[in-house]
Amino acid sequence: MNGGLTGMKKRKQSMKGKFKRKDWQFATLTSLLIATLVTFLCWAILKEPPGEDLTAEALAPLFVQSGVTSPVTAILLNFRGYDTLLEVMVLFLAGLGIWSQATVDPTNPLVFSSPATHPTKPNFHGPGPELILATLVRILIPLMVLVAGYLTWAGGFQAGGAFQGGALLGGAGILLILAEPQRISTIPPALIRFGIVLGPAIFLLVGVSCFGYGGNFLQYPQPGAGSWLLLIEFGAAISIGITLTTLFVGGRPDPKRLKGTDQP
Amino acid sequence: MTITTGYIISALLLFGIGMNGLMTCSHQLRKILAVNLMASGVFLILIVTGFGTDGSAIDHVPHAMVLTGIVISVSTTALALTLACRIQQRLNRSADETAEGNDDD
Amino acid sequence: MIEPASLAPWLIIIPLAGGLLAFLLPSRSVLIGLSATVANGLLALAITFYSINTIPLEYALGGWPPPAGILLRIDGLTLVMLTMTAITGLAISIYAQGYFPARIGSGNGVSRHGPQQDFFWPLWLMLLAGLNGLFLAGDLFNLYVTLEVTALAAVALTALSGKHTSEVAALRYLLVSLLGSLSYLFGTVLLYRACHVLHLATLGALIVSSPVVWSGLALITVGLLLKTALFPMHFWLPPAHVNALTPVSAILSALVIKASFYLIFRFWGDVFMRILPLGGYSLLGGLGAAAVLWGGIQALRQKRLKMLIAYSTVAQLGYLFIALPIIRHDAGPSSRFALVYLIISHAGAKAAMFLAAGNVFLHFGHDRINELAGVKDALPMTSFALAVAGVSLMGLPPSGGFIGKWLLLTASFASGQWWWGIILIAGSLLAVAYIYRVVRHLFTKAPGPSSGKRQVARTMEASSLFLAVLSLVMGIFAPLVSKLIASDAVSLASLLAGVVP
Amino acid sequence: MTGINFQSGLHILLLSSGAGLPLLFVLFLWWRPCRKTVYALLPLTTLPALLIVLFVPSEVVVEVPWFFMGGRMGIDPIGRAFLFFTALVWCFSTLFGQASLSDDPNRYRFFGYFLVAMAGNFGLILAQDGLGFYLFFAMMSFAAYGLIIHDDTPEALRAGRIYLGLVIIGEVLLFAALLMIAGMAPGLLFSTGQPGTGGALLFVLLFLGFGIKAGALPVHFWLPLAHPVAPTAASAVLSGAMIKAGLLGWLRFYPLGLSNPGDYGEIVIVLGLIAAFYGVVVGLGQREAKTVLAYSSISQMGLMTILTGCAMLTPTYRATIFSVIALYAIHHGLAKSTLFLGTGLLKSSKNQYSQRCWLTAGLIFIALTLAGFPFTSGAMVKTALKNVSGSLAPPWSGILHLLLPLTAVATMVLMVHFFTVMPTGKASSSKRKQWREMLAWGAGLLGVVAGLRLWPEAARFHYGILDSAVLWNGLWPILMGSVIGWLIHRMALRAEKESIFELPPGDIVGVEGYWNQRKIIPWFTSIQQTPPGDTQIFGTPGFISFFSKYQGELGKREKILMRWKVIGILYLTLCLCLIVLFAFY
Amino acid sequence: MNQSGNLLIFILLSSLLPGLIIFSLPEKSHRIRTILNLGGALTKLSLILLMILGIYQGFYYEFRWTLFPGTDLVLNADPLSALFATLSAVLWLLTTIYAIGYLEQSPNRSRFFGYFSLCVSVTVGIALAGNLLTFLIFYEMLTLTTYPLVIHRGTPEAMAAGRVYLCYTLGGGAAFMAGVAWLTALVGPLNFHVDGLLLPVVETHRVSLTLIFILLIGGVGVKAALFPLHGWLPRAMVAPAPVSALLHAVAVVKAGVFGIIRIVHDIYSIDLASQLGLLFPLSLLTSLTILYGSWRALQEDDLKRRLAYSTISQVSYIALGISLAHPLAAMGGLVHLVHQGIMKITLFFCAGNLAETLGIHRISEMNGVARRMPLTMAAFSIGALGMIGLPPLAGFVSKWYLGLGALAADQGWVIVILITSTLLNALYFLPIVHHAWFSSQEHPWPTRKAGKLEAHWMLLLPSLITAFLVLIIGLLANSEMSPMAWARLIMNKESLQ
Repeated sequence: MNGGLTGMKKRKQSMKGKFKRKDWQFATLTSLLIATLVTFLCWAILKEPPGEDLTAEALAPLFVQSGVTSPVTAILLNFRGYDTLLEVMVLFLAGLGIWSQATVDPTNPLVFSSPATHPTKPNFHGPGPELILATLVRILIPLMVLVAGYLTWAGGFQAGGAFQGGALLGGAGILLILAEPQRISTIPPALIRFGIVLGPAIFLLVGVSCFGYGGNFLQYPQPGAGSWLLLIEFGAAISIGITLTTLFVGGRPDPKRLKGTDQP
Repeated sequence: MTITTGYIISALLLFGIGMNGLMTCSHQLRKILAVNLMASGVFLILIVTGFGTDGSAIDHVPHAMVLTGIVISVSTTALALTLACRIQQRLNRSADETAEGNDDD
Repeated sequence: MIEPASLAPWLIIIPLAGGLLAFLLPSRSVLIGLSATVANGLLALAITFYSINTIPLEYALGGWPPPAGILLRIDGLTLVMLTMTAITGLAISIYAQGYFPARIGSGNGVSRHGPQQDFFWPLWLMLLAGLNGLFLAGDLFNLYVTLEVTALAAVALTALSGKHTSEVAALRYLLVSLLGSLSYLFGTVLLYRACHVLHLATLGALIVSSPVVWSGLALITVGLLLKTALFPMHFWLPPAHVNALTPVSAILSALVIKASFYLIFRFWGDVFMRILPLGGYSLLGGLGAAAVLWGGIQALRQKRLKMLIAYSTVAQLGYLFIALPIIRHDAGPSSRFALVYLIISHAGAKAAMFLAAGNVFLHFGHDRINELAGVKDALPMTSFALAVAGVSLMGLPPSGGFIGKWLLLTASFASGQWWWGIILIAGSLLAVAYIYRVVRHLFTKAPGPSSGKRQVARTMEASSLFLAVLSLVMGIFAPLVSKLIASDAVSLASLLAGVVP
Repeated sequence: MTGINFQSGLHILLLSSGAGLPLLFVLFLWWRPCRKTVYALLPLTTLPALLIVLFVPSEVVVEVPWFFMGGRMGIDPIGRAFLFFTALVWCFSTLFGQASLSDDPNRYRFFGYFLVAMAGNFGLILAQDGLGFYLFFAMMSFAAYGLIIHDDTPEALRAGRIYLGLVIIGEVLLFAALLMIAGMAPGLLFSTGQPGTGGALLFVLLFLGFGIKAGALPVHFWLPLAHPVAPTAASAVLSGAMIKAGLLGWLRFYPLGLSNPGDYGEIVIVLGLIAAFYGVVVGLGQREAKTVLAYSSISQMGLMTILTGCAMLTPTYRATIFSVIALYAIHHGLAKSTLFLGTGLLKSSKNQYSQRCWLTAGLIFIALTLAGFPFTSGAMVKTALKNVSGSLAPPWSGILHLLLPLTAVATMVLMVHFFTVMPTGKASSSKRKQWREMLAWGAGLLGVVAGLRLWPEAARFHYGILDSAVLWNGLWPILMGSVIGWLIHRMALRAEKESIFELPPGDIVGVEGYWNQRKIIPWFTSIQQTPPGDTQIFGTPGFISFFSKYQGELGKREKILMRWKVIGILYLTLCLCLIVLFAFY
Repeated sequence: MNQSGNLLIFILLSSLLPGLIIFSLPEKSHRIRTILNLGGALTKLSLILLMILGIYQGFYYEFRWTLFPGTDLVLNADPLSALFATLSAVLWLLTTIYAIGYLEQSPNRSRFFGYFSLCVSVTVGIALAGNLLTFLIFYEMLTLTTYPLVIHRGTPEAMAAGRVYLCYTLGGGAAFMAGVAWLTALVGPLNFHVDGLLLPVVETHRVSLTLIFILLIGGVGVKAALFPLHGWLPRAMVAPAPVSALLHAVAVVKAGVFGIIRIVHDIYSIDLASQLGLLFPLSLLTSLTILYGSWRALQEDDLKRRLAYSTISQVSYIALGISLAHPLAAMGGLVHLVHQGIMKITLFFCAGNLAETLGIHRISEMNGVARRMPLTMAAFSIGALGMIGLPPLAGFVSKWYLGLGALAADQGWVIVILITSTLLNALYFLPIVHHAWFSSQEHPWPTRKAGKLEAHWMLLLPSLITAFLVLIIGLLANSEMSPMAWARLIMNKESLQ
């Protein structure tokens, strides 16, 4: 990514001269306006007397029915579950948007390493610094997966949850991509698609099944709400992990690459 | 009261700087980063809103909103960066072609 | 008897599920996409039919009472917008179903256009879900999330065409909508700090005018204005709408733009009407008037048909903003009904025009206005659709546009603000001028033999014609729509009881 | 109409066929196959009119509500008299025309117009209400145009154009007059007793409107132009019957319209007198026989104008004066038409010497009757005229008493001049045609001789008793006139000219040339290519040129708006404005 | 009380449906198209006659469609609308026959006849409109349906004429819309049959009522070709003959004047209009138009343009009659609506015949043409003489009543206007008739096919029928069923209400 961006910097200098004079005026005017806006906001917010908190009072008695002890997760998944559903959909949408943009071949060295740092060695697997990376992968990845699992589970009673676990899994994914592009690129795209869709699909299915239990959409049956939430949490964590990795890769797997035609 | 005012002022400053960056920088990447700055400013204020007068967290709804906001801003930034990269790659490829053609650029 | 409110969540579930499935099984994405859109259409009609005389309704998501949980709200305006989105979306999907094979069949192979089709449907369904969610949402933060879903889907769709220009436009569009939605979020935060409640109805009742509320509402409004591309901030709309694929540009200009305007109308015309300043309404009206004139003049300058239609969108939006001050001052429901009518007929007409322009581009390879002479012989149905849509945009009877303009005109005169009336008329004359530039070629004889390259499928022409005729004969459905809006006015009257005229 | 017995049914049929039959014949003329038969039966068209005169009593009125604003047909004393000589004149002219034009290529066209004019003439006499009268009057005038330009010669076209111009002006003036009268007497019925309230304007309109047709002074110049160019039958009818329609118009409308016609009577008499002498003076300056006759008609009409003037002056004697006018009209109509037919005959009788002398004898006799030779209808009319002038108020009776004999002298002088310029036969025509023309002319002559005798009214003017005073009164004007005439002829011979001074026919119309040079008329009817889209107030080229001028400007403005920096500033200013508005709300 | 409002809808549909079907017909299906056209025309005529009988017996037809509580579309039949509807229906039947004959081989006829029938249904819509909003809707739709007919030929001049036509009519339409909107804002829905609508507002809004009147008359005046707004009519003569015959002599122009009648009589009511001092300027304007139209007609050598200018002046007679604020003059104006329509359509038919068979467009080429085409020229002469206002013909009747009304309203100067315009009419019509009948032929014309009629029978028959109508209406002016009696009925109904 930074390889591409350097090219952009080069073109930038050449244009610099032309806009010097006018830019200065716009810049000062904008900053002046922003300054006034910010000061007014400061004044307004600080002057504001603390109003009595309606939503908090309304929510307080209901926490016990939420099936989860940690208030944030309760709000996140139960009281405002619809928001979270849409939020997961947004993430899915980002993945969808990036996949619709372009195809990327993870094994192509140009993509992940700028020519400046590795001009000579096209292949990634030689001895030297790569050795450190390989060992890191062997040790860290399992650990990261374990911690992610714990974090997702811990969401029920303390800070944590699907997104934090998912983020960790994403990190593990990125590490894998950097270290072992060949191994990653052998994963069939259908599996990746399933992975991405899994989380939102589970969330949606759970929501719809609530109708079965006679409640509104996303109204989990009262006694077992906690277990439903857990199910959603784990599903979401997995798909968030996979989606974040694809976001990092920046495109859908290249169909030519998979058909075994080995050109870079 | 003082802790929250400090957070609020810094959050507003963050928001202002982010907006200024978005509007004045002409480079795509700087704009995307500026947007992130603005978003973090807003999230900071959101968190502070949940705090009571004595600094203890009473209302957790803003926290949930922050989480949602963060995920959304991650996805939008990802999409923005991809778009920026594709534009740049296309510019570089066309720049290289023109470079071979005439080397004034 | 089905309880209408329980149908509401399905309006969101079906498109979401469709989007996921279409992504999962790319080969059958067209089938899934079409069936989801049809289902959504039927559902929207069903809801409108069942709940016609029991609105406004509320549906608690997750069963939690308002201040705690999120609410879906259904009132006259929502039903109208839902039906509009459903019908227009259905027509555009039918068009898209014929559009992609035509592009693929055009020789430069499956490689470039194949994936476009696979990804169009999931993105479109997600957009549809976002739109439905937005119209139904009764919660301030939920609106932010749905707004975000719609914006993201729209940007991804715009960038779908893969051309360099469309990507640049998409990035600019994304950055603009980010600025807009962040300001909106900031506004929401400020309002939450003031009233600590997110549910719109209670917020509207509780809100008291204070500096924080001022700045909150100001930020929300400015954010939404940027996303609706009102006059000074319309720079991102033409490139985005023109460079996108034809069905996408139709979706963008007919539906996505309306979503953010719907929010402005919801806030300025309904929820916060009580405390919003009169000066604000005339400011918006003034900007709207400037948009009508500037959009019209720019449309006259354009060389390409799609650019002309894009600028005509900028102009037509101006009308919607002119309606706000009139609604504020006019007591009766007629100006409200007029605004809704303008929205619906513009959606139909604009979508039809973009689809027709797409047909022309597909068939001739270019859409330069001065060389459109051969259109009538090559594509008779498309030329008729262009003419009929043009009539509806001009606001000539019997189109819905006329009824909207007529009621707005009478309301503006009745409420003593005759200057809006004059702008309306000047605008429609400008519309006549730039539509005439296009329609005129339909009647001139084609100079040489029409060298159309690609054959345009009949369904594509039929769908654009259907939309155009729909917007033309909108007049006949007026009583149905008026019933919906009238009931809105009643529920509003109570809210406005304390309004200082 | 129920319960009418057979007789009144017959009357209604006759009344409606008076004007109807000629129109019917026109339709048949138009229809190609039966043209020949219709041509042969032409004289029959005048039969119903004659029958009406003889049989239909005057109180029968045909009310036809659906016909054109409610038509009313009927015959009243004046109408009967006018119809009597008009029918006779049309009958003789038809006979003559049928013969003279038998080999003319577009004779059907001529007789088409001829019959329409006839129908118009009969119709206007029979009409009992203003609108009916106006309808047939217009029909007759426009049809006469077709007769005048029958020969398609340049002079005919010029005369036709002038005639048409005047006719239209007349129509328009009458239209205005009728409107004013209709305002007062809604039904415009002639029979209503109460007088109208019209003032000077109405009098001028009526006088000029009908004066054009009657050849009154200022607007007479179409007559001398039209008569020479028109075929003989047409000019006979024109001067014999059609001119009288103007007179009838005056008689019908003056009592109806004017509040007190009296104060306009003098003007009419003076104009009549001037016309009488003017006609003769200018007539002497003409070289063509028919033009001379035309001028004699103008002077005779002048006399009749005097009579109308007298009628206006003395409303009490109106009935008697009307009958005198009727007599004069009959006498002049028959005489003048026969004169015209005779001149026509002379023209075409090249070498039949015997026929020529018969003709000249007949013409001389008619000239004498015109001048008022004793024992002829002329004398009778002269005595009637004298009685009328006697009954006038003091100043006028004296003047008229003096001037009337002079008019007789003048007429005689003009007649003498007429004989000097009598045409010598130019063309010879077939024997059979010649014979039929002679027959028609003979009938005319008979009419002149016996016409007035038959007329019951005339008995009142003790026709031609043998006491010496009356004889002398009748003779001396004729003798004196012939002597003066002969003297003038000799002076003209010495100056080797046909007449002592040269005047172009249609004296004051020569002024038309003046108009042409001045380019008044050409400018007015000039046909020049109008500029495309005369008033370009809304023409879009204006709008587009204005628009393209600012094209570049608008483009630049739009580009500026495209830049982020500008948008940023606008965005912030808008936000701040809203906040400020909030603050001040 | 909606006794049988759907009769009115059937009248509208009887030409709307065939029009829409014809649009979809392929070009060569000549027979179906003719059947549809003529069938539509005949059904419409019979339905309208049925309506007239109904009106005669005091039947009350009304069709109401509420768009929005407070604004609804109303169609109902009163004598005035019956008059205009009959005129359009009769003349549409004749013009359809004429058009079928005229456009024998020309391209895209389906489009032509489609728009043609749409246009007539819109005209009848204008006639039957029950309130000012319905009138406005149909008035604007009239522009839509007539524009394609004006530019039917697609030549550059046609396009230019079409552009000018659009500018004028849409500008007018916008002004009219503004006026109607403003009035509705002041007073509420403007029903034609409710009297004294504006009374409550007269004292307070005197100035705005005057402004509204100017807007309304300006808007409607464009189509009625009043003086400053007449520019489009002569230029629209590039359209084919049937279009200029029906549209620019009857449908479009009469719609404008009909609008003026509705505004002055039913919305403002005569006494209110005169009280506001609006009628006198209107009569001045119309007189100015009468003289200007005739004067410009004098200078035109192109036959159709001369007829166009004469239409401009003749139409203003009707407006003049209305503006004289006297029942008699109004009766004269109303009846002139019918008479002028019939006379002018005869003239346009004959002009079309000449152009079609002999290719004559300019008057200077018309010398001796009567010998070659006697029937056409006979019809033309009857029409021309009628226009001048010779007694037996229809033109005289309306001029007569106009004069009477002017006198009764003691506006003497109007008679001077009538006289000068009659003179001008004579000046520009009689030379044509004279040259046609009496001067010899100068230009070579295509030889006449032996035994055949002088022109296609479909071109000849309509012109002869309308000429005969001119004669009959003139002669039988006083009978019950004549337009004159109908105008009297309208005036009595007016004064009665």
